[in-house]
Amino acid sequence: MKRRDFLKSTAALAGASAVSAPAIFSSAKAQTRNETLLIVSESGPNNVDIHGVGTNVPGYEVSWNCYDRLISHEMKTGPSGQPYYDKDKFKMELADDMNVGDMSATFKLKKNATFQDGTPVTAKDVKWSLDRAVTVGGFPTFQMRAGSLTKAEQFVVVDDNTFRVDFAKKDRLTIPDLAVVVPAIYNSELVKKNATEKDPWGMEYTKLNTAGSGAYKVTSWTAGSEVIMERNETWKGGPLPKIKRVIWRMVPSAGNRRALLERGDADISYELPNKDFVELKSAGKLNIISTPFSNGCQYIGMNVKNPPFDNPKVRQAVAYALPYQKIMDAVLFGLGKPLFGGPEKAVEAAWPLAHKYNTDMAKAKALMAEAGYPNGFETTISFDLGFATVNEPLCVLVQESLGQIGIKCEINKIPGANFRTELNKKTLPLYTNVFSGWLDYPEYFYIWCYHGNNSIFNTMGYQSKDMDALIDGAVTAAAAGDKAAWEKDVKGFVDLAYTDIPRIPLFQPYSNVAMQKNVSGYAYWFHRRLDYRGFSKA
Amino acid sequence: MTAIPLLDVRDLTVEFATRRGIVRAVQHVNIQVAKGETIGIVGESGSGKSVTSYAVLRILDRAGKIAEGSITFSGIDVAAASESEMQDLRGSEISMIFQNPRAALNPIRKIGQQIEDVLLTHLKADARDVTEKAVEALDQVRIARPRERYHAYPFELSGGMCQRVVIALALACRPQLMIADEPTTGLDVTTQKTVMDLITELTRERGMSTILITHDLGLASAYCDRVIVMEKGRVIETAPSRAIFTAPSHPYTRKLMRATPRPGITLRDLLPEEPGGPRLVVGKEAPRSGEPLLTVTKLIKEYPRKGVGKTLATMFRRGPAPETETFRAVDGVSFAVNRGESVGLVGESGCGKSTTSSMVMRLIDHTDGVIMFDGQDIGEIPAEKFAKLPIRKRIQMVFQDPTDSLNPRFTAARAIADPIMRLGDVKGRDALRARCEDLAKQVGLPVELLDRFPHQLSGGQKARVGIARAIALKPDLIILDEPTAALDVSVQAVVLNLLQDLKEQLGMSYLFVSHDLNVVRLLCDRVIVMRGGKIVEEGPTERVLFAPEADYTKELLSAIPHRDFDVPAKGSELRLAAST
Amino acid sequence: MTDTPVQAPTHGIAAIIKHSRYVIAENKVTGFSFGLFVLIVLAAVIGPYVVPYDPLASATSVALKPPSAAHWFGTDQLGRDVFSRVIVATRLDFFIAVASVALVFAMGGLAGVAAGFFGGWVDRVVGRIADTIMAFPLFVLAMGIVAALGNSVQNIILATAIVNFPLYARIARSEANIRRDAGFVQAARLSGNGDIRIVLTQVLPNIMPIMIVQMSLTMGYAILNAAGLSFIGLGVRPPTPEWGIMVAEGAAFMVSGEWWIAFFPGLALMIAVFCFNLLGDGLRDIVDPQRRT
Amino acid sequence: MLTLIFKRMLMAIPSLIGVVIVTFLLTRALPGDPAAYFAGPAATKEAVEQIRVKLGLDQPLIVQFGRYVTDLAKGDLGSSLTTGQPVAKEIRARLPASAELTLLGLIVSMAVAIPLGILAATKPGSMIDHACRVITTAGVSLPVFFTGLILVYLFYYQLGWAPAPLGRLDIFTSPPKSITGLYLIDSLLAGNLEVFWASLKQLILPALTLAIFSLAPIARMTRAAMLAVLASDFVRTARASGLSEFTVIVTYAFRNAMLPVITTLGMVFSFLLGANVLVEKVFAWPGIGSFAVEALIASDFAPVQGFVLTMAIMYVALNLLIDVLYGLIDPRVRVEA
Repeated sequence: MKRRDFLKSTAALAGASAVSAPAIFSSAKAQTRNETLLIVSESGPNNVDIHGVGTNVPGYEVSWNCYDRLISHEMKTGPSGQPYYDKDKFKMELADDMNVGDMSATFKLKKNATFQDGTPVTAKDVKWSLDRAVTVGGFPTFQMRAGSLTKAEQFVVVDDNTFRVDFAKKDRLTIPDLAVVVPAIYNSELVKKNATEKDPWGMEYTKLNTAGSGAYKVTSWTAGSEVIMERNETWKGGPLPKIKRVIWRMVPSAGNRRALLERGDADISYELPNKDFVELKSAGKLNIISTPFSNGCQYIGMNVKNPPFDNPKVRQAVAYALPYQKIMDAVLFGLGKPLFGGPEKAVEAAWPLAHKYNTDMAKAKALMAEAGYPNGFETTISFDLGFATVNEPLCVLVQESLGQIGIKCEINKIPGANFRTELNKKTLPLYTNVFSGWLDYPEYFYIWCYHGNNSIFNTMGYQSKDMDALIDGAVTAAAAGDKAAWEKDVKGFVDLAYTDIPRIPLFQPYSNVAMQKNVSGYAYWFHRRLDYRGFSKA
Repeated sequence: MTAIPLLDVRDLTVEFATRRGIVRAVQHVNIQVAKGETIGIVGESGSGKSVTSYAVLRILDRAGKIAEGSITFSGIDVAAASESEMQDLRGSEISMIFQNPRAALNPIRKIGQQIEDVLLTHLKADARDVTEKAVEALDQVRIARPRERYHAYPFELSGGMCQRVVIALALACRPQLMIADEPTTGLDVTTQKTVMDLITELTRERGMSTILITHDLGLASAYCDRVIVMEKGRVIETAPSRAIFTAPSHPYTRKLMRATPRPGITLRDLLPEEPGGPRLVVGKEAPRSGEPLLTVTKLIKEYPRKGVGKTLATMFRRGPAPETETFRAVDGVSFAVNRGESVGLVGESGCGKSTTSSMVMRLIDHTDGVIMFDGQDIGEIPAEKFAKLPIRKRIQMVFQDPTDSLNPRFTAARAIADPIMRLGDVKGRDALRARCEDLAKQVGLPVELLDRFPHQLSGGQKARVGIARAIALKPDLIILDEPTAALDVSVQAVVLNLLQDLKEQLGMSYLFVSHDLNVVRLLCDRVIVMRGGKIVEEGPTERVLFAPEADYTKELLSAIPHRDFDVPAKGSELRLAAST
Repeated sequence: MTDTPVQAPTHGIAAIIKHSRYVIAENKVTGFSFGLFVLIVLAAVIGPYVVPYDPLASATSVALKPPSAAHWFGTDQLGRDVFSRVIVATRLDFFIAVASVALVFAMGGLAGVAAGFFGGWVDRVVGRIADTIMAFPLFVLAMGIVAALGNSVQNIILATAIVNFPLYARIARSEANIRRDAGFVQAARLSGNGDIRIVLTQVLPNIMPIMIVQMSLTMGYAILNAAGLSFIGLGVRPPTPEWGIMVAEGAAFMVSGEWWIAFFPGLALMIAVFCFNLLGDGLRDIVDPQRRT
Repeated sequence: MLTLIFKRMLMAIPSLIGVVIVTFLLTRALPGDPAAYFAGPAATKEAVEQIRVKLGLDQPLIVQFGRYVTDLAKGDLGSSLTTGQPVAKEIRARLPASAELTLLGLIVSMAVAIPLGILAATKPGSMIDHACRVITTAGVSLPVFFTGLILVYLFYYQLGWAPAPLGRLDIFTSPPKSITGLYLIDSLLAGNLEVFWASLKQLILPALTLAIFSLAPIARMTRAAMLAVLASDFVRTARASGLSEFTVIVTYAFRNAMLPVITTLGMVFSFLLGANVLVEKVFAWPGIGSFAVEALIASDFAPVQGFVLTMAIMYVALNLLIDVLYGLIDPRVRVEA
């Protein structure tokens, strides 16, 4: 309150002669505030096109809100009562109707849908967009492949208003993959106009400009400091959103972000240290919503190709030596779902599941001795500096615990941009990371993280014929709709992963969002970014 | 002096707070200056003469304060006056000129403006006519084209010209008293005389009183009515100029007088009378007829006029290149020094005498010419190599500033031992120490001082260390580069005698570089006078000094203020009469 | 210059002590900084043996506790004792400061002396190197070096030294240049000393006092530099206690009220830098009273 | 004077070349692989290699350097990986923010430090002198990020006197029409006092942080220079001529003392540009300093190179400016040229 008075008095002093009625001015301001959502986060997009080369995660958020897809997901109620996307139920976005056949799916487009520049959305645009996704390479092509969408021939324009996707093979991930962020629909004419010979897909243009039919459009973007998005008044993908204007500011200091929230200057923020969320929650001034990451976990990975972690006994020893509860308490402040101390065997076909290990130094030491390392060894534990708030204290605790069984580790901080590169070399002996998949299916996670087919997220270099067989079995069973076989295989590969233990899950992180009490409409999405379309301010 | 004096200093004591506690720089000093009188305050460094004058103007350093006594200036109690009263007094009633005139002027302000500042402060002019009056003030000190010079900055003027500006500044408001603190120190001999004459003339014209502060008895005798001699903060003698020189009453005055080099005396006359009589009778004998030890032929030294910047600038300049890109500091000098001979190399600053000596010393390389030393062309050996050759030890040097020439981190013994360790044949610690002690005894340095560092030695002691170092290798030739310029006269007298004694004992030759003809005369057999890099006159000392042939030599000689030392100045007698 | 006898001299260490005592007595602030310096050295030397807790041992049950009798400076996120960590960190920070200053003295000081004494191409080369370094924003250069070479204590020391190179080179150069033509250097030449010997025995010892003053002042800067690097994540590796990294870690807790985690290391950092700066001033008073700034 | 400027510019060229080479080598030595970054997380080895060839990173260093220099000559500083923007554009957009902050910091610091230094010099050894020394030393002993954090905590979070540390303007004020890029000046030019106040309020804390850090060098240099000048002969002459204390200190002493102070200002500015990096991080200031830090951490070559080069050019320009100022004050320099 004091601050307000202070501001008012200085403003009055400054503008006494210039502004005749400061009161009116303030109320005008207040009104805009009600329709403006101010988001603060640590980092912002580097590219507003998800198809772009090296587009970062904040870029996904812009794409999600500024582009439409053919289909999206319905909402259900999540674990803590918040809206939560329903992975099994689809909702039409640009499509008016979806007809899934045996080896193809046919979509009718919404007749009145237009792009933000007023041109109508046609099947041609849809094909061009999906062709682009499977052709440009990099992340979009990779993500499309997850749903067995690999070739431009799979996308067929039936007529201006009808579009068909042919399946390459039976894959239960094909339809869900059309509802992720990547298969966004672009205004092909507009982009082509801005394409060059060297850049046939107009990537340079879409890097800086939005060319979609989505609910919002980027009106101003200062890289690294601010993105301003305005509502698309002619959006047809759903009911017109309440929020007219979204201002997204990058505030690198977490302390400042918290202060901004607490003082009521920012409406919403989702990148805060866990401790701040816990305290903000208990203070009760803000709405805090925490949701466990779907299909994801933070884990300790070990390189199984090289000694000493090629020895499963050593890996098990590590699994027994980790300070799980300490991490839950001191690092996460309870904001995480434990994935340790579970039953011996998987009791349900789901993922993530808690493993059987828990802190037991005696067992760990015994296993070390059995493995032939009674005096331990030296190694390095690496983490991504970009997530130092969690990773650093976590590694310090791990380092301390492993020290007790003779494993001396040096902590190696790797800057965010290099972490992926380092991981992909598959040589880091010991590291911590988070992996989560957009498509919430156990076999999806396992294909990427455990399959011996040199999968890129199998950063442990883990190879096991049994594992490969179980994963392949589950995929086939799912496509065929054989639930029992699928369940058996899923339980099988989870048990195997926990016996061989190349990576030790620690916990399922929470996706935390803090917002002012007058802000409502937050929904959890698989991509864990904000969907502005549901928000409103009282 | 029946009238109330213009300035009456009574029982003045000035104290300074220093690290060693309270130091009394001036103790119980009494000085009276009558209207129109010129008095001289004479003393060696540390005598308190300058402090006294600062006290009169109350411009002492922060650490100093007037502890006792009174200063009355035309009825105003200076010690008790307020700061604003003092500001009114300074520059307007009492003004002061300082030594080193260039430093005494604000380097970044036009000289005209500096005069204006004073005029405006004392309301002697207003904004409309201030420039006119400043120009007038410059004109009065005989500055040609004053209107142009008004816009000059101090660095654009010569030292003499700067001193004129300082005088103009001091006289601008027509004060009643002017204090001149060593006004000619730092100026060339010829300029010194012009400046002193100007001061005398202008102050007499205006009927002003003047206090001339100087270390130079000759100067005081030539220009003052009365002389006050100070030593260690006390006035030890006050007398009319003539009286003080004809019948000095205080032993210190007598010592000071004797020590002042002047025509018609020998080196030994400089020393105080000793009960036991002179230690060694050294006559001024005819030049020894030794064969030449050093022969310098057509020596030339050129310097590039400017550094890299200049060449860069010329690279981009269009049109013909400037005529000369080099500057000749020494331009075809030829002379010889015989064995056992002392040769004086005399000239004003910038005449090339130091450059010549450095080349002979083989500290710098010459551009052209021949330097033959004992039959060997040492000019051919690059200076860098020369340092390590055995011949190095045969040519040594005594430096101008004894403080600067001793490494502050070396003890006296270490300084003396350094050449012996490098080039000498004495080996072993004890032998080395013994040799140092011998040398110390030879130069009259108490052996117990050998372990002191330079800052713990007095000026004379440091000079002795420097001399001991120079003779340590028993050289054939020593170059004396103004060895006494930084010393007080009484110390100078002792050092000059020491040098003469050593020369006799060790049979060395001297090349004595100096600007002071009187000193050269005492020590040298022959004199070479240089100007602008060239030799203007050369010959036996007596001949050159008493029957100079070159106009420049004549000019130099006439500029020495104490030429007719023992004869009271006519003018001063007249002035004395007028003031009583 | 008079020939009056100088008062009885004192020699060597006794003189220095006497002089130092005078300076300390005269300037309370310097005396205070000398006291602080002794404390810092003490903490660096015996700190790790006397602290109440293991600075690395976590105790999550007492995490984030405010200062109390058991934990004077409170505890951090992992329940480590902030007091113990602050004290133990002294050694590393002090080491970084001393090592970087020694290194830059060896590089910059010698290069500068050579440049000032020999002039010519040596001077030009050293001058160019110094100019080039100066044209960088210094902190960013330090960051760049550490980022490129990896964040280890050695590289932090190296980076700090390189960044300070121009300063040392310049001071040493101008000091050597003044003395290049000094009488005593000429005299040494006449005594048959070669250039190298002259530099080592005549010039270098005389510019040491100025350099030591500079070293004391730069020690403070070295600590700040290391702390700044830690703050942006380029400092020493966790969990090693180091003031900068502790402030950086604690910064996030400031807003939530756990001020002690950042505050005490920050305070220690400030006191140490403050002490080195004042000490430099004080040393300057001893070495060279005229030059005090 | 012009010759002097020209000469200085010529002399700066070798340093700039040095900066270009050192920066190039340093950035190549940064860990991380831009090819792998561009190829994305899911890329195969072959894909990474393809991109490497496309980016020219497979060429020998000397060839890469040649290409970099050619691009540089065309004014092309490359594009940032993390923000995806051309570096030249980023720097153009961000430089005014940093410049405004640094300059204001310097001005605030000078406004405090110079009078403090003069005061200390006129009363050496007094309480004021000691206080000046202790305060300025304390200022320079505080790490800037720490000062910044404490100021934000105190004045924004606890007391609420300062606005949110959210960059150059609060969210609901739009920036003035860009003329100089400095909001304070642009808003005044536009006659928009409200924006002026808004941007001033945002500037106060970060500028203060910088000012606290830079008090010491300026105050100390002022003090030392004033002490030296006050002890000089011409000040004694001025005093002996009865000039008032004010004239002596301001017209005579201070103008002369300004010469070394101006030289110091150049150093301080360079010093502040470094400190700026940390301050911008704390205050979410959209300047080039924070931009460079992020880029460096992310091994993002182009912005780092562009930033360092910009800084080096600014440093050279600043030194030129100082030379010019010096020449304006000191007639001796003008003649030398």
